[in-house]
Formats: sequence, structure tokens, C-alpha cells
Amino acid sequence: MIINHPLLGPRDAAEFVYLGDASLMNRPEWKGEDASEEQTEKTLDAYHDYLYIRENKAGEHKELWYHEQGDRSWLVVTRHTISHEITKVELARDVAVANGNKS
Amino acid sequence: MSSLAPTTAPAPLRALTALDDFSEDMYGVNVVEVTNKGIVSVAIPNASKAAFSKAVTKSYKVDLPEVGLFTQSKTNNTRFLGLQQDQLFVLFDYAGDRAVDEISAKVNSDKQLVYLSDQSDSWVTLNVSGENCLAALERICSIDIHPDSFPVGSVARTSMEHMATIIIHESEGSYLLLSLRSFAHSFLHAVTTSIKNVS
Amino acid sequence: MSQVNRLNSASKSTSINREKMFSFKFNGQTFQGYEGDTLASALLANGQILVGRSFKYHRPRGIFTAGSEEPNALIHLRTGAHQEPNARATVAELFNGLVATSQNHRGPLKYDLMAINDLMSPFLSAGFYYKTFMWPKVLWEKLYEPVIRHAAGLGELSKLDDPDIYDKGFLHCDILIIGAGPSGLSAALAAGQAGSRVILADEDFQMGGRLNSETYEVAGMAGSEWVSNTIDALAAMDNVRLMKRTTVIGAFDHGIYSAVERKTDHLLQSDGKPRQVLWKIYSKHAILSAGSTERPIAFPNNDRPGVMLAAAVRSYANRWEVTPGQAVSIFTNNDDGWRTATDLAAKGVKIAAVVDSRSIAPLAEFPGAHIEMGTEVVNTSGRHGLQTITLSNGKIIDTDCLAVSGGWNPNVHLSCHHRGIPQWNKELLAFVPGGELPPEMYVSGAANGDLSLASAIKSGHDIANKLSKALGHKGRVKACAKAENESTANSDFWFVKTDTKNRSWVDLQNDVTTKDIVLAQQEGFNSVEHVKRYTTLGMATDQGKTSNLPAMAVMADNAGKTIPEIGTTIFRPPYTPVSMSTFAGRSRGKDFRPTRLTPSHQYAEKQGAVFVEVGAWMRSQWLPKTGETHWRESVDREVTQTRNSVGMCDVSTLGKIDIQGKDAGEFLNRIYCNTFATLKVGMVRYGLMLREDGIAMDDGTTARLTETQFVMTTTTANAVSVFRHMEFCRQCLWPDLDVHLISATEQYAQYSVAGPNARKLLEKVVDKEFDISNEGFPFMACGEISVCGGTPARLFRISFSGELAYEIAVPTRYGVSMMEALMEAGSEFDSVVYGTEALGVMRIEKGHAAGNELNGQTTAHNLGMGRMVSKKKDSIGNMLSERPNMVKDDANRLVGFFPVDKSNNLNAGMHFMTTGKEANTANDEGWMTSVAFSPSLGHSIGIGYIKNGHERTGETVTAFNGLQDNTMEVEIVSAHFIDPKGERLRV
Amino acid sequence: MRYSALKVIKEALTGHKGWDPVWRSPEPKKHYDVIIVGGGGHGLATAHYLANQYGITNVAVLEKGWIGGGNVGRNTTIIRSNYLLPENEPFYEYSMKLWENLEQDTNYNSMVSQRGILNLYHSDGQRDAFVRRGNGMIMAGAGADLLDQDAVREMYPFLDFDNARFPIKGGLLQKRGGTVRHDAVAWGYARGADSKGVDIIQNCEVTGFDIKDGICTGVKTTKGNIGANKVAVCVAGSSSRVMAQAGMNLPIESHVLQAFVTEGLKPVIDGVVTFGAGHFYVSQSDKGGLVFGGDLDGYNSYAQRGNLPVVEDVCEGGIAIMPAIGRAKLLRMWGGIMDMSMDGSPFIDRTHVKGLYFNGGWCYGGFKATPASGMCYAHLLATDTPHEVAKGFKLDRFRSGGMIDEKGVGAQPNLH
Ligand SMILES: Cc1cc2nc3c(=O)[nH]c(=O)nc-3n(C[C@H](O)[C@H](O)[C@H](O)COP(=O)(O)OP(=O)(O)OC[C@H]3O[C@@H](n4cnc5c(N)ncnc54)[C@H](O)[C@@H]3O)c2cc1C
Ligand SMILES: NC(=O)c1ccc[n+]([C@@H]2O[C@H](COP(=O)([O-])OP(=O)(O)OC[C@H]3O[C@@H](n4cnc5c(N)ncnc54)[C@H](O)[C@@H]3O)[C@@H](O)[C@H]2O)c1
Ligand SMILES: Cc1cc2nc3c(=O)[nH]c(=O)nc-3n(C[C@H](O)[C@H](O)[C@H](O)COP(=O)(O)O)c2cc1C
Ligand SMILES: [Zn+2]
Repeated sequence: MIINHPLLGPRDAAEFVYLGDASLMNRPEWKGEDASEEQTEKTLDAYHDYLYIRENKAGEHKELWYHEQGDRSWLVVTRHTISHEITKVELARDVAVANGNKS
Repeated sequence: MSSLAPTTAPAPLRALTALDDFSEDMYGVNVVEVTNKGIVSVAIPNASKAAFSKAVTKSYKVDLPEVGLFTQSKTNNTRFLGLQQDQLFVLFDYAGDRAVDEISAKVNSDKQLVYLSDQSDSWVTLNVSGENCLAALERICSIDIHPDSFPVGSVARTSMEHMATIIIHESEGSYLLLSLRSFAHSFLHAVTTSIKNVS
Repeated sequence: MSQVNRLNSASKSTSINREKMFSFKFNGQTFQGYEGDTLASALLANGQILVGRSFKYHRPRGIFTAGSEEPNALIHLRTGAHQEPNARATVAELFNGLVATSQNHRGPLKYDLMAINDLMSPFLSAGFYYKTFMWPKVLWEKLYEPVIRHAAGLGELSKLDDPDIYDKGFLHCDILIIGAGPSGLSAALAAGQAGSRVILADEDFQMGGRLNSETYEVAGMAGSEWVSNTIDALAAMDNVRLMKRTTVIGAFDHGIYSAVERKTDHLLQSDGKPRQVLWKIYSKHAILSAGSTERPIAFPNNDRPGVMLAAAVRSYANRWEVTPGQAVSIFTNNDDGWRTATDLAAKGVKIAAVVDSRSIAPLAEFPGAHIEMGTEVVNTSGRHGLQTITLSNGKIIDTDCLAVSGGWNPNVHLSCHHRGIPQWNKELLAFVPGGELPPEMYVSGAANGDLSLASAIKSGHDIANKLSKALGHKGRVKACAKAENESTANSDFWFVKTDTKNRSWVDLQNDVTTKDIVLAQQEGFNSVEHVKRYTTLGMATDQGKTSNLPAMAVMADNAGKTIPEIGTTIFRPPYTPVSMSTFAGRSRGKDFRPTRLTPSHQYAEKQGAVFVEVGAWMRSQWLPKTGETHWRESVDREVTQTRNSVGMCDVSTLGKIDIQGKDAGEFLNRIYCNTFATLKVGMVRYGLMLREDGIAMDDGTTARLTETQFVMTTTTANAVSVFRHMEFCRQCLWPDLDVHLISATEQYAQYSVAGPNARKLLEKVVDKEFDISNEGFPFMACGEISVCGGTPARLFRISFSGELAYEIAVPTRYGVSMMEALMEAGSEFDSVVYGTEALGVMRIEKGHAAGNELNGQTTAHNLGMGRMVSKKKDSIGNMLSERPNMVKDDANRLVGFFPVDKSNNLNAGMHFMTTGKEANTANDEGWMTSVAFSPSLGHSIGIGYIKNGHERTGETVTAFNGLQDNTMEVEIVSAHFIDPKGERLRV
Repeated sequence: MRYSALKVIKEALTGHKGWDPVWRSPEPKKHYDVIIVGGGGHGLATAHYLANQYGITNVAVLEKGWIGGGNVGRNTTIIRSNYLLPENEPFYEYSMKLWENLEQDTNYNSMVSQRGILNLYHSDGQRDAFVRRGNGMIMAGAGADLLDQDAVREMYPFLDFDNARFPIKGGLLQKRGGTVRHDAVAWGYARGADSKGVDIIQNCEVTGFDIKDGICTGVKTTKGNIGANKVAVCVAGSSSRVMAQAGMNLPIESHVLQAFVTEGLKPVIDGVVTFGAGHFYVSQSDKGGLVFGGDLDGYNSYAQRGNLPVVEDVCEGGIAIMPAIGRAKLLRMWGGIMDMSMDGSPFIDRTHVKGLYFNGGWCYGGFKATPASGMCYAHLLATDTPHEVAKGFKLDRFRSGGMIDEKGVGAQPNLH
């Protein structure tokens, strides 16, 4: 496969390391210090779904790839899981900022 | 080992190059270990980009490179390698132990603009050039380095034979290959094997 | 000895060089052939018709085709370690000194003892083994299966290491053209003239495709002349790369094709050069111009040597000037078959008969030949070579070669590698590329069903022209060459129906007959994929290139369906089989993976160190002294010397990550489960890193060098994955933090200096202006210093061994020199260099967790570090580590173990259970993770996980080791075997 | 119709006219007690055991294509019971015992062949892990032997012992491990189920579920709606696609795993051998092809085909330990869709929808599990309680922190 890196142009996917569904960028908020039991359970549910449950789509899939043998950037790649066609490649950092991800 | 306890201060440490200054002309390809270079990585916070760019232009009379390209200054034969969006490498003639100070003095005097890290000992550098050079590199380099696609002034970070590699098209038909220093022997072996295989 | 079948009249072929005679051996007998021959053409020239045996029935087999689709003529090529099994004689290029032997027979080829299987054939029908060999049960593994396995397979491996070398490479192009027949050549010409970057690959050693085998004219000259002119023109273009002997084997995602170039297979010796190169071709577009393959007609006893494909017979006559027989007959259902008769007759070969299934007027007459229209071949005779054919009209004709033509199949193979399904073309009576082609693949010429010469040339030209234009190349493209549009008339006739006992073969190699197909369907195997798997149809080395379609026709007929309703089986790479070595390339032996050497490698080598592979690294395992005969002697000495005085160890392999930025502290707070933001400049802290699921990921120390700079150490094994994880957190989770990472692993030679004399030793190398006294540089301090008169260094006061210890880091270039200086300075203290083994012993004596304990299954709770997980802040893994099963009270805990009988040696991997209980899964309470012989205690010690371990100190349990027959009683103790209060560290 | 020696001889002599279909091809009924979705190994085994062990015969197996066309028809056929964790090992050992009686059970020769599986180790750490594993195997009754280098050399003299980058130090051998003729497993179970009246319906794709008030009453298919008291999903790589029709997302990702076969060769490799310092495992089929594989491609895929980097990686691993197979030619490569679970271990469980059951998450290792999976699923369907050896395979185990992670790589399916 070839990933058309937004900064570097086409690179063999062998240069990248795959992580999985781009939803892994949507890390739930921590329960906070001194959370109630209920809040803890709710947060655990959210973390469970975040880490373990996947839509696992047969179709267009937004997914995370890391350019380990390249510029060390994380990318969000939109790729079809049946045809493998790639229709979009973005810098994950840009996506994260647009999402409002924050520490 | 001496059995006598030395009474004087220890002798200064001896520096070794990664490949013992390897240099050979093999089947039309010249392979030379490049030494006496300083390599400093520069991490550039978004907010500092403009100021840093100015500082570089001032001290080195060159612009910052785009990712995938390098710019070259006469000062210490310095190349700014555009490797990442927020990080570049400075590669320059230097034989000392304090490469960071060298760069810091020129472009980061207030120490706040950018973050520098010494990489001088992290890499082994080979210069390969000559007639069969491209044919040999074709065996290990997956990216398109045909001069039309990778003209002089290009730089790319990729991997060759499972080893992280930075490739620089420094001048017509002459390439610098940087790989991690601990891999030096395997890397040289990969390059020379390619040359032999295409001879 | 003479080439009895070589045609000598009117030699015209430029494909063979009669000036250059080669001699070669087949089954020990010496023959002659010419440069340009294949092994098959040379064997035929010498009248060697019998070349092998079939898979199941061991029926005699002759050469069937003239190309890579060959099902029959499989031989051992070369001898000894160079022996290649299942080489196809039809594509093996002849060279002087070639040696080949036939395969799959016991005794001489002609009198194969295994031919008895043929008599057993009523028992060996499709799927017979599923119904039998079950009684009695034990005999399957003891008798039946060994017999089956022994009989299986065709060729034989030498069982010696492949002596050749191989290579790989990468190519980039605008247009990859697959196949250099008339269509591919004209495509290359157009694309090349336009200015596209072109690669033209052909599997043959001579480009030109069918034109080398036909007598057609192109552009007013002989086809072969046009081919060589075109090749010359292409060779003169800088932007065109011609690759003959190069088979494109697979179409992968996003325009990546893989091709195998045979570099030295046509030479007696490879002279240290790669035998084959695996190319990975990155193309913007590809044009598949792979031509077509003739298909046979199934009829009774159609498998005899001498029965061949008609166009192959023509190829042998035209290209190699060989006739496979002295009285050749043709059996055809189409016009093209007649061309074989015409061409052979023109070369003076006697035509015995032309049998055409169609009731039409004969297309030609040949003196003395039977012309039988509307007639079929219903039987043959001749055990080791064809002697007669019997026709449906009762005639029996003497003939030693029957050229069969059932029409042509476009080579759709590569067009289906993305699982697209080819489509049935009613006019052509063949499958053509259709459905979903690999993106950016176009198909031209016969491969696309443009069977006739003129259309093949035109379609290649037009596609290449269009693609080049679209790419923006503006060179002037000349009009394409003119050629004739020969007849491609064909008919819907696939196999001869018969009710005799005689078998009609569809798969010649795997011995699948029309009866097997029918039986499969009778037993409910209706899908074509089921039939394939039940009968093994098309699963042989030729993948059914010539057999699948006739078999589908039988299925369709039997099921009352059409061929497209039956459908094809799926096409899979590679196009033709590829040596495993070729896919491995250079990665082999010591070069399987690159090797990393530590900064003190040269030093250790000089000391005679024993090295061990740790991931990619080579590390000193121990450094024996003369006279030491057992590794334990060396390791015990290294430990003892270190604990008694001082020892040095190269720890440069640990990952080092330089972390800088205003928010570096906050970042680390989130990466580690314990607190880091509060760490003071000049101090080091131990950190435990969790995965998001709350399991321990890695541990190590991190030093704060300045307000905005930290240096993290990771374990050797996790250096890369921890860095990746941190980049993920930085870029994807918390892009707002000002933090920057770069690996500094390679930058520093880092040595641990441990033992009561460590400081004294260091004081001798550290430059005087730096105070490293216990007060000035306490436990867990760090700082930037200089050594040996000004060399910059970093010093960390940390300890893995439990002794007063430091780690000192200098730029890698000084690695050897630094180690020498340390040893020089240490000589008065009897200092020692220790390896990973002693390192391991000392950390076990201290009860420190390492890889065996941090195996991805353990929590901080298991490690006894549960309280380190700060609940005052968010950090990776913080939340999910709270799940009930992960903080159970009776969870496994890391503790220490003594053998009750101290003379016993413990083993890692022992399982614990309450003494007296049976050793079974239900009673399993944990396992021993690491053990060592402790020279300090004088006996074996271990650490491991056991349920509730922290509350069971003093208890005796059974450590089960049935595997190594070393089960024993052990006592649960604290894992801190040495200096439990940690006093030595702080002195 | 039973297969017997007599029958075989009779048919051979009379032109094989008397063989019946191995399974019938009925039209679906309106309603079944149990509908099994997916005619792979597990689905067919479930049907077989439901009918033959639990006496539930009003059962249909619905298969969208042809039975055995999924992973059961494209795997590298290795069976073993050499698992590490106590939640897994008894299950796989139970499976092994069922394999050992399969031919007698189904009256079909699936060629269960226990020629041994040898896992090579190359470092002390790996040896330690194998000792832990081997002892666990012995405790579960599976048996294990630890071999040193000499013993490995005796079994496979042509491995690269002298020039290897990662020298072979020894191996863990399970003598009872081996291979089974994969297609015949599907056919044998189909035959066993069919003979008790189970309807095996091919070309029948399930396209939806009838779920009302949290109760599943049947399925929608390309052959119409079919009612059922219980619906048992068992579709391996398609798990997420099918369960999405019931509104459920799973702790599963679908990945491609490739496999390879060489041309037929005279016997070279007797048992199964796996490389411990690279991605390669191999056995030789009864037909003579070297059947081998390695790692997942690593990205989500439903394509049943893979890419070159893994092809190369696997062959590199092969030549690294066995340079003597270098001149064997790779004949065919293919892929399968792996239902990779979040901890590498499977699920056999009820769902929160009454009457809807799920079996999946088998990763690259569900072939060996086929008999036990079928038996345990049948047990669950028949009794609504989990089978003793499959208790850990629950869908909600991640919420409670009860992961069954053999490899210890965490919630990253492509690393399992
Ligand atoms: C290359 C490869 C190598 C492997 N090697 C091994 C090995 O050596 N050892 C081992 O133990 N395991 C191995 N495995 C894993 C093993 O093959 C699988 O885990 C196991 O076969 C899965 O169970 P199954 O047989 O029921 O799956 P499948 O055979 O995939 O059955 C699922 C069936 O469900 C059908 N289906 C899907 N959707 C629908 C629908 N909507 N309606 C109706 N039917 C549907 C599919 O068509 C398919 O037939 C390997 C797998 C692969 C791909
Ligand atoms: N009249 C008929 O009935 C009839 C039928 C079929 C073909 N033909 C003749 O066939 C020719 C068609 O021309 P064409 O150029 O389309 O086909 P071709 O058969 O002449 O050439 C195809 C070429 O592709 C090469 N090739 C195939 N697969 C390959 C692969 N995977 N990798 C590398 N090379 C590969 C072959 O070696 C061959 O040289 C014409 O000469 C035409 O007359 C005629
Ligand atoms: C154990 C095993 C052995 C195989 N042996 C052969 C073989 O000898 N010849 C062959 O063509 N294919 C062989 N195959 C591959 C199948 O032809 C087929 O590619 C595979 O089952 C996947 O199916 P598909 O390619 O139809 O998708 C084998 C497959 C397996 C699982
Ligand atoms: Zn891997």
C-alpha cells in the first residue's frame, strides 16, 4: 500500500506503524479527583467503550498510522477496508486540534 | 591493562568514528564515511517559528527549508534539513563535543526560542557517489530518488534494509546516507552489498 | 545423439543460434541443443518425448506447452544444492552443461514402479481418502498417512542450503507494461515516444510474445524483425527500461506490482551474483499485455506424451525449428488450429490428419493428410508416446503428435488479483478482464480479448498514448504499426462425450478427469470452489492455466448450466511460482536482520566477551577470564567483584528519550502513573508507565536536567514502542502541550558503575570541578559534568544492582575510550566489566522487575506498586487500572522464593501450588518469573507471582516443573534478597 | 449412508454411481429451533454437536456462500493445545481430545494428523516463557517436551543452526499437535449434522435480525425471513458486520492474515515448526505443499488478500531458519478475514438480546478450536449455561478487567 503523506508525498505503507481506529484520539475525560462511585462507574464505561469497542466498519475507515520510518508524524488515513482505497490523509495533530483535544 | 594505579589525571578520551573512516571505490561507486560533522536537532514550537526563521536568516543567510528539502549556508557548510513539520536537523562542519552550544550561540541565544538536542554521535554518515550509485541504491531505497523526483536539495527520512535512514541529495550524483550509529556495520554492509550486486 | 526432430530445411528463425551448440544431460544421457533453445525445445529436438510422471497415477507425461503454463514437463534442474524441483522445461533456458532429471517415479522414468497406482485408479477417485483409511483408528497415523505422504509431492528438495544469493529492489514508473508481445511493444513505443517513464517487462528471455512463434508480418516485415527493430528503438530511449526474463507476479494495492527478474538462471554459474531479483514496482498506471493461453479439448486418453497444444507445436516449429513428431495431427475447434498444420507443412513436416469438430468446409488441404470435419478424437494409443488416434468416425490414424486447439483464454490472471471477477465474452467464448480491475490497470491485446494481431497492436498503442497524454507527456507519438487481422473464429466445443471406461483428463498434472468432476457434483460439491477442493483441479503447479476452463465446461454440461454460471475459481498471486529465497532476498543467515553494536563493543570483543542477541543488539553476556570453563564461574566472579568492589556494564541499549518543552513536566505526569511534575532539577525519579488498559507497559528512570528538559530511560526492548506511544499522546491527545521528543539512545555511551568503590573510581575520571560526594551528589541526583579533562558527560546516581551506583554517559564516539579509562581508574580496586547475565543476577537479588515480570500481563498491583498509581491526576492507564479484576485482593503478587533444599536449582517457569495438591490447572497459583544463582547467598533464588504472595511470607509451596523434571518445595520470602533496607545505595 | 471399507470397494468396482451427496441442499423451512448463522467450521460443528450430542435436530445452518469458504477453508490447518493461560488451555485441550476422535465421530476422514508441533526458542527469556507454558500444558493434561538444540537438530537437521542471526537454542514440542485437512473438517461436520436432519442452506446470507422487545425471533435472509427460537451467530471475520445488524458493536477488529503454499514436494518437513525470532510457521500438507504463514498484515481489512511487505517478512523468516527450502517455489498466496479480539481470545456467550448468541473473536487460531467451539456453543444453546471449559469467554470481560491476553500486548488486535 502507499500512503500519500500530506507533507512528504507518497510513501510505502511499510514505513508506517498501524494503530487502529481514529476514535482512539477521543480519549474520555478523567473522572477527576474524589469522584463519586457513580462517576467512577460512568467513566469506566466510557473508557471501556473507548479502548475496547470498535465499529470495525466494512467500508470507509478512519484510522491512525504512525510514520515511524519517516517524519514521526501520526496520520489519520481514510481508507476503505474492502478495496483498500485511500481517499484522505491528514496530520493527526491537525485533526486533534480541530477536535479540540486538550490536556 | 596496567596493574599500576595511575597517580596522574586520566588521559583525555579518544574519539572513534563509527566505521574507522571507511573509504573505498567499489565498481564505480565511491563510498566514504563522512566525519567531523555536528548534527543538532531543532524542535520548533509553533509560536517560535517566525522568530527562529529570522534568527537563522540573520546568522546563516538562508531560509528555513520546507519538509523534504534542505537549505545550505556557507557558514560552516551548514545544511538545514527539513525532516518534520516541527523539527529540523542542522548538519555542519564541526569537530568538537558541544555542537548544541555552537548552534545555540547563533540562533537560540535566549535559550527559549527552540529546543536543541545533540545528535552528532547518533548517526553514521556515508557519502556515496559515482556512476553505479543510483543502480545500487535502487536495491535498498524504496523512495523514488530519480533526479527528476529527488533533485539536488532534497532530503528524506526513510528506511533501508530495516534501518532508519536519512538520504540527502547533496550534489549532482552524490548522496549522503545517515543511519543510526549502532547499525553502522550493518548499514555499510547493506550499501556495499548493493554495489557488489549491481556490478 | 543427433537432433532427430530439428527441422533443417530453410532455417529462418532468429531465435536460435545454430552456431552455438550446447550440450546438456537429461537423466544421465547427453544431448545437444542450441543457444536460444529451452530445455523443452532441445529435448523435443532430440526426440525425448517422455519427460515425467503425473501426480497420482504416475502416468507417462510429455511436453504439453511451450510456455509458463506447462502442467507436465516438470523436472529437477541442476544437481546437489542447486537442484530446483518442479522446474518447467518449457521455460528453462538451455545453457552448456545443463543437467536435468525427471521426477516423481521409482525406478527408471520409463518403468516407474509407482505406475501401479494407475491400475488402482478405480479406488483413487476424487475424494477417496475422505471416505476411507479410518479403520482401525490407529492405522491412520501409523500406516495410511505415512504412505500417502510418501507418495505425495512431485519434485524433491536437496535438503541442502540454497547456495545462491538473491536481491530485491524498488522501481518507479509512470507506466508499467506487462508483456512484450506485439501489444506490449506497441504500448511501450507509444508511451516512450510520448515521454512517459516506462517499464516493459516480459517473462520470456526473448521479447516479442507470439510474434516469435508465428509467421505473420508487421509493418511489411517479418514479425520477428519488427520485434527486434522495436526493441532497438525502445532501448535507445532513456525513459524506457526493458526487462526481459522478468515475470510480473502480482498486482498489489495502490499500483505496486511485484516482479521477479531471473539474472543468472540461464548461466552455468552465478559467479557470486544474485540469481534472481524481486522487484517492487511503484507504477502510476499499468498496462496488462500478457497475451493469451491456448486451451485443450478433453477427450479419452488425451494425456499421452505427444498430445500437445497446437500453438505450442507451432512455436516449436517456427521459433525453435523443432517438430515434436514426424507425423503430426491436429484436433481443433477453431481456425487458429489450422495454422499449426499450415506452418508445419510449410516446414516440410508431414501432416497426418486435421480433425475439426466443426462441420464446415476444410480451411486447407495437405498432401496425404486426412481432413476430417465434424469429427472428434475419441481415443489414443501408445504407452510412452502417442502412436494412434481413433476418430468418432471409426478411423484409426497413425500419428506421433497430436496438436490440440480448443481456443484461447486471455491471460486475465493479474487483472483478478484484487479479487475482481472476469467476465464471459460470448463471441470469444472466453473470460475477459472485467468487474473490478486493480485501480489504474488497463488491459490490451490478447489479454483483453483483442486476439488478432492488428487489434493487439492497436489496443496497446492507444491505451499507452491516452495514459501518457493524461500524465501530461507531450512527445510526438507515431502511428502504430500495420498488421494483418487474422481469423480468430472459434466454436463452442469443449470436450468429447464418451461412455467408455476411458478417462479424459482435464488436469494433467493432478490427474483430474472428467469423471472426477462429475463424481464431485454427484456428491453435492456444486460450487466450482468445492469441485476444486474436492478433486484438486487447478491446484497443481500450473494452477489450472490450461485445465480450468475445460473442467468448467464439464461442470456446466453436467449441471445443465452455462460456463459463466459455473464461474471461475479465484486467481491469486503469484502469476507463476517463485522461489522462497527470492522473496527473502538478502535477509538470510547473519543478514536476516541488521545488528546493533553497543558503544563499547570493540572493547568487549577484545576482552573475549560472549555476546548475546537482545533484539537487534549484541550485548556482552559475560566476559570470561582465561581458565574459566563454565559460564557460571565468570558470572559469579563478575557479581562478586561488583558487590565487593566495583563493576562496569554497558547499558547504552536502554532507550533514552530527550523530552523538552515548557510542558514537559506536565506531559510526564500524564505518561507515568506516578507524579513527575514536582521532580526537582538535578534529580532522577523511577517511573512506571501503564498502558491505557492499566497494565504495566515499561519502567525506567527519568532525570530532570533543566526546568524544560528531561531525559527518560526506557527498557531496551520497549525503546521504540514507548517513543511511538509518547508521540501519540503528544500529537493526538494533547496537542496543546509544548513538548518535543527526540531519541537520544544512539547519542550516548552509557555505563553503569556499581559497587562500594564506585564513587572512588569515578572521582578519578570526573573532572575536579564537579562535586560527586555523597552530600554534593546524593542518591537519585543527576547532572551535566565533564570527564577526563573536559569531555562533556552526564552523571546519574541510580542503581539497578542495589549497590552504590552511577550511570555515566559520554558521547558515543568516546565509548571505547571511556570504558578503558574506567577500567584503568578501577584497576586499583580490582574493578570488573560485567555482562547482562551478572546484571540479571544482581537485579534478581534486589527483586527488581524486568522483562520476565513486565510481560504485558501484569498490573502495578501485581508488582506491588499499586500505590504508585497517583489518583490525584489523570494519566494513561489510571482509569482502567481500577477495574475490579485488576485490583483483586487475592491477585498474584511478586515475591521471592528459596528452594527449601538449598542445593537445588530453581527454574523460571515453575508453577506454584499448595503442597500436597495435584498438579493441575485448577490448583495453579502462579509461576516463577526469574531465577538466578546468587553468589552473594550461595544458592539459587527466584522471584515470581503467586496468589496473595505478599501475605504468605514463610509459607512452603510446591514449585512444579514436570517439564524439566525438577519439581521441588520452595519457601516464599521477600523479593529483596540483598540489603532489603536499601542502605548500600545511599552511602 | 455410512462409509465403510465394504462400501468403498463396492463403489470402486461399480463406477462410483452409488455415492450420495455428502449433505443435502434443502430449501429453508419457515421456522427452526436453532438457526446457526455461518457455515464455517464452528457453525457446522455446532450443528453437528447440537444434533448428535444434545438431540436438537430442528436446526438450520445458513451460509452466505458455499460452506467452508471462509476461514476454515483457508487456514494453515494447525491444531495444538499449547496455550499459556488457565482460561484457555483447558478449552484447547478439550478440543484436542475431540479432534482425536473426530473421524469415528463423523465417519469422515478429516485426516487428523498428530505429527507434532515444535516452537523454537532463541533466547533465555523465551525459554523461560516456554517452561511456564510447558508446565501449564502438562498440568492441563496436554503434554509437552522441552528440547535442547541437539534434540531439535535431530528432528530437523536442515534448520540453520550454525549461521543464524538468532541462533536456535531449543524448542517446546507438543507431540499431539499437528494438522487436519481443513476442508474435510467442514465437510465432515456438514455430513454429520445433515445425517441427523440439520438443514445446511448455502447461498443464504443473513441480512438482518427480527428483534422485538429485546427478543430475537428470527433472521432476514436473501432467501426470505426465517423464524427461530434461538439464533446463533458464528461468522468469524464477518462478526462485526453481522452483529451490527443487531445494533451491537463488538470488541473485535477484522484484519487480514495471509497464508502461502509451495508447489508439491517430496516429504521434507514432518511436523509443524514455528520460528521464535521472526514471523514464520510451516508444515507440509499430505499433498506435498509447504503450507506456511506468519504475521497479520496489521491493518483493518475485509479484503481477503494482503500485501507484499508481509509476504516478504514471512519468507525472510522461513529462509532464516530453513535455508534449505529456498528453492521450493511459492505457488499461491491468499488471505482470510480474522476476527481479532481485543485480547486475542474468543467469545462464546449470550448477548443482551434474548435468543441471540454470539461466537467469535477467534483470531488466527480458531481452526484448532473448531470441535470444542462447536461443542461449547451447542452446550450454551442447549442449556443456556456456559460449558465448563469456556467459562472465561465472555463478551463483557473487558469491563471487569478479566482479559485473557496470551501475548500480553493489550487492547491492540493487530499485535495478538
Ligand atoms: C490464513 C489463515 C491461517 C490460519 N491458520 C490457523 C491455524 O493454523 N490454526 C488455527 O487454529 N486457526 C487458524 N486460522 C484461524 C481459523 O481459520 C479461524 O479462526 C476459524 O476457521 C474461524 O471459525 P469458522 O471456521 O467458523 O470461520 P469461517 O470458516 O470463516 O466461517 C464463517 C462463515 O460465516 C459466513 N458468513 C459471514 N457472514 C454471513 C452472513 N451474513 N450470513 C450467512 N453467513 C455468513 C462466511 O461466509 C463463512 O463461511 C487461520 C486463519 C487464516 C485466515
Ligand atoms: N488468431 C488467434 O486466434 C489468436 C488467438 C490468440 C492470440 N493470437 C496472437 O497473439 C498475439 C497477441 O499479442 P499480445 O501482445 O496481446 O500477446 P502475446 O501473447 O504475443 O504476448 C504476451 C507476452 O506477455 C508475456 N507475459 C505474460 N504474462 C506475463 C507476466 N505476468 N509477466 C511478464 N510477462 C508476461 C509473455 O511472455 C508474452 O511475451 C498476436 O500475435 C495474435 O496474433 C492470435
Ligand atoms: C492447507 C492448505 C493447502 C493448500 N494447498 C494448495 C495447493 O496445493 N494448491 C493450490 O493451488 N492451492 C492450495 N491451497 C490454497 C487454496 O487454493 C486457496 O487459495 C485457499 O484455500 C484460499 O481460498 P481462495 O484463494 O479461493 O480465496 C491450500 C490451502 C490450504 C489452506
Ligand atoms: Zn510483526
